[in-house]
Amino acid sequence: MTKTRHQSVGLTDDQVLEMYRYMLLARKVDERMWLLNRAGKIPFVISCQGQEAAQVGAALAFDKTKDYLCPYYRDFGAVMVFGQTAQDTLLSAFAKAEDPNSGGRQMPGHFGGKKYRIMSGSSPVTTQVPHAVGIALAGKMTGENQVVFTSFGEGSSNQGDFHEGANFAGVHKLPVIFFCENNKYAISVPLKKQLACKSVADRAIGYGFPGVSVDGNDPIEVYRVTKEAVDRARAGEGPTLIEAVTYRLVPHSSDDDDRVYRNRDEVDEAKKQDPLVIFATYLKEVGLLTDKAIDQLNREVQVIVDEATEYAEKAPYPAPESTMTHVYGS
Amino acid sequence: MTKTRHQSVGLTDDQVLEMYRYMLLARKVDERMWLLNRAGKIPFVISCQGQEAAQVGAALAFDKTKDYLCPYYRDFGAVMVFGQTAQDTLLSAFAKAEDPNSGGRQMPGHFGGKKYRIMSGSSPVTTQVPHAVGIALAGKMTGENQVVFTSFGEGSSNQGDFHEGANFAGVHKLPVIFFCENNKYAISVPLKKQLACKSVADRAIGYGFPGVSVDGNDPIEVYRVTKEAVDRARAGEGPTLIEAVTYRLVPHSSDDDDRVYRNRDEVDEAKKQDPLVIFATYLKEVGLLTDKAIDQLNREVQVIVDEATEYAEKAPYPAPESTMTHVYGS
Amino acid sequence: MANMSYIDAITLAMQEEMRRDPRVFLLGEDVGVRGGVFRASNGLIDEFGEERVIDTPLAESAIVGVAIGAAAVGMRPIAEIQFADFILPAVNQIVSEAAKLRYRSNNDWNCPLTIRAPFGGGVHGALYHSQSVEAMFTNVPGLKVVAPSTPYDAKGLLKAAIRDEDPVLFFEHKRCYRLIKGEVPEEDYTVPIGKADVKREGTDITVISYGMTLHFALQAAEKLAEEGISAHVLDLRTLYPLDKEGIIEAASKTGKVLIIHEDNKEGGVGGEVAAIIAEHCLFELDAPIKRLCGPDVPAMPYSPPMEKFFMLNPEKVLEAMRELAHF
Amino acid sequence: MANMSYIDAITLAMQEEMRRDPRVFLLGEDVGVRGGVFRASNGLIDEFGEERVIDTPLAESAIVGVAIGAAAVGMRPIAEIQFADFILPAVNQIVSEAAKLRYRSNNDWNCPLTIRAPFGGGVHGALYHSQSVEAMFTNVPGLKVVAPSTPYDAKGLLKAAIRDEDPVLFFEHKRCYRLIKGEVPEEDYTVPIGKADVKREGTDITVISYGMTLHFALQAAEKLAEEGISAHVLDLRTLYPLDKEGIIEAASKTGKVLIIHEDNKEGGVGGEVAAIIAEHCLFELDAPIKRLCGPDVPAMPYSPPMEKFFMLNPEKVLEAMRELAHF
Ligand SMILES: Cc1ncc(C[n+]2csc(CCOP(=O)(O)OP(=O)(O)O)c2C)c(N)n1
Ligand SMILES: Cc1ncc(C[n+]2csc(CCOP(=O)(O)OP(=O)(O)O)c2C)c(N)n1
Ligand SMILES: [Mg+2]
Ligand SMILES: [Mg+2]
Repeated sequence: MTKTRHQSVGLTDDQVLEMYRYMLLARKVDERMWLLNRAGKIPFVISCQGQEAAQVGAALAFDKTKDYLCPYYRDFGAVMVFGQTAQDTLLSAFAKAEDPNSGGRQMPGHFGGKKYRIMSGSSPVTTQVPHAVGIALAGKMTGENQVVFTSFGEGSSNQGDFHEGANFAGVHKLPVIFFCENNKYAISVPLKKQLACKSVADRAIGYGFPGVSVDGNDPIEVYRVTKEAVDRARAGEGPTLIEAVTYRLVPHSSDDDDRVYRNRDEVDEAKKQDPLVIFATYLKEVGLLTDKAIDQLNREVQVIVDEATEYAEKAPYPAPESTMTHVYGS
Repeated sequence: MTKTRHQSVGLTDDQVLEMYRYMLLARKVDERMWLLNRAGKIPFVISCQGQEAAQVGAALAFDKTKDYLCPYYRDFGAVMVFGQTAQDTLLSAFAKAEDPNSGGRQMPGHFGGKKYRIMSGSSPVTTQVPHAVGIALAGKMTGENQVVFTSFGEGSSNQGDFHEGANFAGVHKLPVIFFCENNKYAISVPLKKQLACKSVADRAIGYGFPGVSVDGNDPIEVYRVTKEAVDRARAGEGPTLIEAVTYRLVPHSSDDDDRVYRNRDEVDEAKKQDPLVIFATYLKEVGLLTDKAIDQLNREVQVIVDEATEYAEKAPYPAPESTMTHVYGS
Repeated sequence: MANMSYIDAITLAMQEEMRRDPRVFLLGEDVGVRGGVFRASNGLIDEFGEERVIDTPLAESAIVGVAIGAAAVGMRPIAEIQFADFILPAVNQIVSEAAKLRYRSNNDWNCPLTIRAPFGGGVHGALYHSQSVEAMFTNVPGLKVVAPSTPYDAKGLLKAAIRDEDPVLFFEHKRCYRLIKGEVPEEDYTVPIGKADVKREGTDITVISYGMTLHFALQAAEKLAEEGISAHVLDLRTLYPLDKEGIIEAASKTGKVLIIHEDNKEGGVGGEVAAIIAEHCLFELDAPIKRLCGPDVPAMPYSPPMEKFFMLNPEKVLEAMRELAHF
Repeated sequence: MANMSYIDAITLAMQEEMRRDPRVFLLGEDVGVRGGVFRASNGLIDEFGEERVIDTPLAESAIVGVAIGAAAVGMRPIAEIQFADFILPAVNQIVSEAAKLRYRSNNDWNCPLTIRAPFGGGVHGALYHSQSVEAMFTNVPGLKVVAPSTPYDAKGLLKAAIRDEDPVLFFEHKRCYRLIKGEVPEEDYTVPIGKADVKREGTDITVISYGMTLHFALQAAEKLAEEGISAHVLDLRTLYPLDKEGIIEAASKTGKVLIIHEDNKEGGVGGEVAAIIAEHCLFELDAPIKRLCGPDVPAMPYSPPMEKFFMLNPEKVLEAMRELAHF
C-alpha cells in the first residue's frame, strides 16, 4: 500500500485530523474575536488567519510535556497545541481576571502560562528570541535539554534581538527552533521594504546553522521540516532557522485598514491558498474527511467557541486595586 | 612585460609605495604610543598593530575628497589615509586641546573630523554602522552619492546594530562598504565563542548583497576587493560586506594582558605574517624597495613621529571650564 | 487662525517644514503608504514621495542610527517611533550617539534630529502602548525633551524641534491627538524649546503639569474657580532641560504646589521639578510640595477597571487641587 | 572578619553564591578566562567551569535577554555588563522584559536576575567608561537598583540581589573597586535591598549620598567635626525603590539636607530624594534642600583637567557641607 503524504513524514491519520482540528479551532476563535470587536464588545483583535497551518504544523513537532514555547502575538494555533483552550483565549480577549496569559493585564495575543510551558510575551517585537535561547541554555545546564520553539514575523527578523539571539544560540549550539512566519507584510510595509535577501532562511548561514524555507500553507511540510529540526536539536546538533511562507488574510489588527496598502486582488488570490481550505481538500483526497464530517467538525468547534465566549463574557474583571499587585514578589 | 600583482589590480608603483608608507606610519605612531604609555605619559593606548594592511588597503580604495569614513577604534591606518596626521594622533593620545577628533575629550582611537570626512565615533561598539548607512542615505537624497566606509571588529559584528544597519542598507541599496576586521579575538574572547559561521562574510547573503572574505595581511588583495565593492557601490549596485582576516599582534589595549588568554606560540606564529614584513618583502621582490630604502623610510617616519610627539606633549590642555561647553549649539 | 486637532497640527508642522526645507525628511515604520498608524503623516508621501517619507524596516535602533548619520551630514530627519514604548531598542543610539555627538567631537559635528513618539495611555493600549517613557531621557545632557499639550504648542514646538541644531525627543500624548482641539495660526511660527507656559493665571495654588494631565488640571481649575479657589497652571512643555525660572516663578506665585503627571511618581519628571522648587524657593512655600502621578507599577494594564484605576482624570485632579488649596 | 577591597567582596559574594546554589551562573564579556576586565570574576572559571562562567558574544541585549530566559525557568543568572555605559543596548530587555515579566504575567512568571555593571569615573575612562547611568533605571517599577559603597554592603547586597526573586541592577563604582577597603565577616550574611544606612550619626547637617561620593562625604565629615560641625551621613545603598522612611528620618534629624552624587544633577536620583523630603518633611527644614552633583554635560571628558573639573572630590564636598552648616 502506498503511503499518503502525511504518513510518509511520520504523521498518523489521527494526527493530521488533530492538526486540522487545531487549525479550525484557531480560525474560529479568531473569527469570533473580530465579531466581538466589530460589535464593540472587545477593544482589540490581532489575528492568526492565514498562518494556522504554519503554527499548528510546527507546534505539533514539539513535545509539549517537555519543550517550551516563546511565541509571538499571532500564534493562536501554536499556543492551542501547547494546551491553551478557546476559553483561555476568549478570557484574554475580554481582559478578564481568569485569563491565564496575564489576568487581563495584557492585550490579546500576549501569550503566557507556566502550566502550558509558554513563556510570557510582551509587545516589543523579537524580545522573545533571546529568551528562547536562555531557556535552552538553562536546559543544557540542568540537563533537561528541552527544545525551545520561538516564532516571529519577517519584519521582526530585522530587529537586533533576532541577530543577537540567533548568534548566541549558534555559538552555544543550543536546541532552539527559530520560526519565522513570513506573511509578506509588517503592518503596511511589504517584504521588499523589510529585507533584501531571497528568503529569511538565508540568514541562518551567518549563524552557522541550517536555514530552511517551507510553504507555510502546507502543515504537513511545515511539520516535516520542523520535526527534523527538533530531532536535530534534541540530538545536540543545535538550532535551525525555519521560514514559513504564509500570508496574512486579514488586516494587521482591528486598528488597521489594509486596503490602504494592498489591493484586493492580491488578498483574493491569497485566499485561494487559505491553508484551511487546501488542507481540508487534502484530507478529503486521502479519504480522512468528508464534507459532512467537516460540517460536523465545524459545528463542534462552533459550540466550543460559543461556550467559551459566553463563559468569558460573564467572567469577572480583575479588581481595580489589583493594579497595584505583583510589581515585586512578596 | 608581465604586470606585477599590484599593477594587475590597477595600483601604480607610487601607490603601493604610498600604501607601505601609510602602514609604516601607522605602525610607528602606534609603537610610540605604547612607549609613552609605559613611560606613564599617556593613560591609554589602543592599537592597530597587525591590521595596517587591511586598513590602508581598504581606505585607499575610496575617494577621500568625496567619500566618508565611519571607522572603529583601531583604524589608525584608515584615518591616516583620509588625512589625519601623526601629530593629530599624538595630540589625541595626550588629550590636548588641539586634538582634531575631540579636543581631548575622548580616548585615543575615537576618531572624527569633518575636514577629513571622518564621522565622530564613540566607545559603544557598532553604533557607527547605522551612521554610515545614514550618511549614504543622505548622499542618495542630495545626489552627492558618496560611498561610505565603515569598519568594526568581528566581535562587534554580533551587535544588533550591525544587523539592523546592514539590513537597512540592503533594502535601500545604499553605497556602504561594511568592513569587518576579523582579528580573531574580542578582547579575550576567541572567534569560536563569538560566532559560529565560517566567515563573517557569510552574513551578507542575509541582507541581499555580496560578502567577500580576504586575507587582511595582503594590502593589495584588500585593495582589490574593496575597490570592486566601491565601484559597485558608486554604480548604484549597493553595499558589500568585506571580512579582512587579520590578527591583533599586541594586547587589546594598554589595560589588557593577553598572556591570560592566548599563548605565545600563537602570537609568534602570527608575527611571521606581520603585514609590514610581508608587504616589504613583496615590494623588494618587485624591485620597488631595497633594505636601504626601507631604512631611509623608517628614519623619515621616525622623524615625523618624534616631531609629532614633541609637539603634542608641549601643546596645551583644554581649559578645565571648557568642560561646560558644547553641550548644545548656541 | 484655524481650529484644528492636536494631530493635525503635527501633520501640518511636518508638511510646512518639508516644503520649507528640502533637507527635512521623515522615516519610520508605516509612516509612508499607511500615513502612520495614528495617521500623523497622512498624505505626506503623496506630496513628497517615498524618498522623503520612508517606510523603514522594523528596527528602531536603525531608524534612529540611520537618522543620526543623515543628520550629521546636514539633513534634518524626523524619525517616528511608532509608540513611545518602542523607543527602548534605540536608547543606545539616542543617548550614546545623538546626545553626545556635539560634545564628544568638541563641536565639530552635531545632530539636528527630531524623534517623534506617541506616549501615554487611556486608549486600551495595555502595558506596551501606553507608557510615559520621558523620565528615561530627562537626565541626558545633549538631548532636549519636549511634550506639548495643545495644538498651538504642538505645531510651534515641532517646527522649533525640526529647526533645532540638536536632537529633540518630541513626545505626543496619544489621547490628545483627536481629543484636544485649538486655534492654530496660519502663519509660520515657532514656540521656543526650553520655556514653560502659564496656561492659566491664578493666585491660590500652582499646578505644574504637561501632556494630557495638563488638560485635567485646566478643567479642574474651572470647577475650583466656582468654589472661589484660583489655580495657577503651568505647562512645562519642555521636560529637559527644565525651565527653572518659569518653575520657580510659578511656585513662588502661590506658595502651594501640586505637580501632576501620568508617568509613575518615583523618579518621574515631577521629582526634579519639586527639587528645583525645594532648592530655590523653599521659604516661599506654605505647603509641602505635592505630586499626583500614575501609580508605581510597571505600566498600565489592559483590563478596563485596571486601566481606569491607573489613569488620572479630572476628578482625581480636582480632589488633589482642592485638598492642597485647603491645606 | 577579614579586611578586603570592594572588588574582592564582590568576587567573594559570587563565589559563595555559586557554591551555595547550582542555579547561580555568571555570563558576560570576558568574564571567563580573563576573569573580567576589572578581574571581578577572577578565578571563578577555574572553580566552576565554562558552563557556569560564560564568555558571551559581544552583544549586551543578548546577554540580558538570554539571562532573562534562563531566570524565567528557574536559574539565577548574574549578567555582567563590562561598563555601565554599555548597558544601553540592553535597555529594552531590562525595562520591557525583566522589569515587567512578573507584572504582565499576573505573577505567573518572574525574573530572578542580577545585572552587575561598573559605573562612575575618575579613572581616565572618558565619556564612555565613566558614566553614572543609574537615573535611567530609577523610574522603572519592577526593577531594583542597588549601588553599594563599602565592601561589607557590596558583599551583602550582592548576595541579596542574587537571591532576590526579582531583577536587580547592581552598580559597582569602579573607583571603589581597589580604593575602598573594609571589614567583611566570614559568615554568610545579606544586606536588605531597599534600606538606606546611616554611615555616620550627626546633628547639624544631613548628607545623603551613595557610591564614591559617599566616601568624600565621610572624609569631609571628619574634617568638619574638627570645626565643631556634626554631619549625619546617609548612604542610600538602594536607589530604587528608595527607602523613603530612611530618607525622611535622616532629613528630619538635622533639618538641613545636602544630596550628593557623581551623576549630573538635573534628573538625577537626588531630585527624587529632594522631592520626597519636600513632600514629607518640609516643615522640619531649616535650609533649602541642596544638591551637589556632576555638571549637566553629556559625560566626563578624557583630558585630565576636564576630568578633574567634572569629578567631585573631598574638597568640593567639604565646602558644600560647610556652607550648608553655616546657612
Ligand atoms: C519594537 C517594536 N516596534 C514596533 C512595534 C509595532 N508593531 C507591532 S507588529 C508590527 C509589525 C510586525 O511585522 P512582522 O514581524 O512581519 O509580523 P506580522 O505582524 O506580519 O506577523 C509593528 C511594527 C512593536 N510591536 N515593537
Ligand atoms: C557595546 C559595547 N560593549 C562592550 C564594549 C567593551 N569592548 C571594547 S572593545 C571590545 C571587543 C571588541 O572586539 P572586536 O569587535 O572583535 O574588535 P577588536 O577589538 O578585536 O578589533 C569590547 C568588549 C564596548 N566598547 N561596547
Ligand atoms: Mg509579517
Ligand atoms: Mg576582534
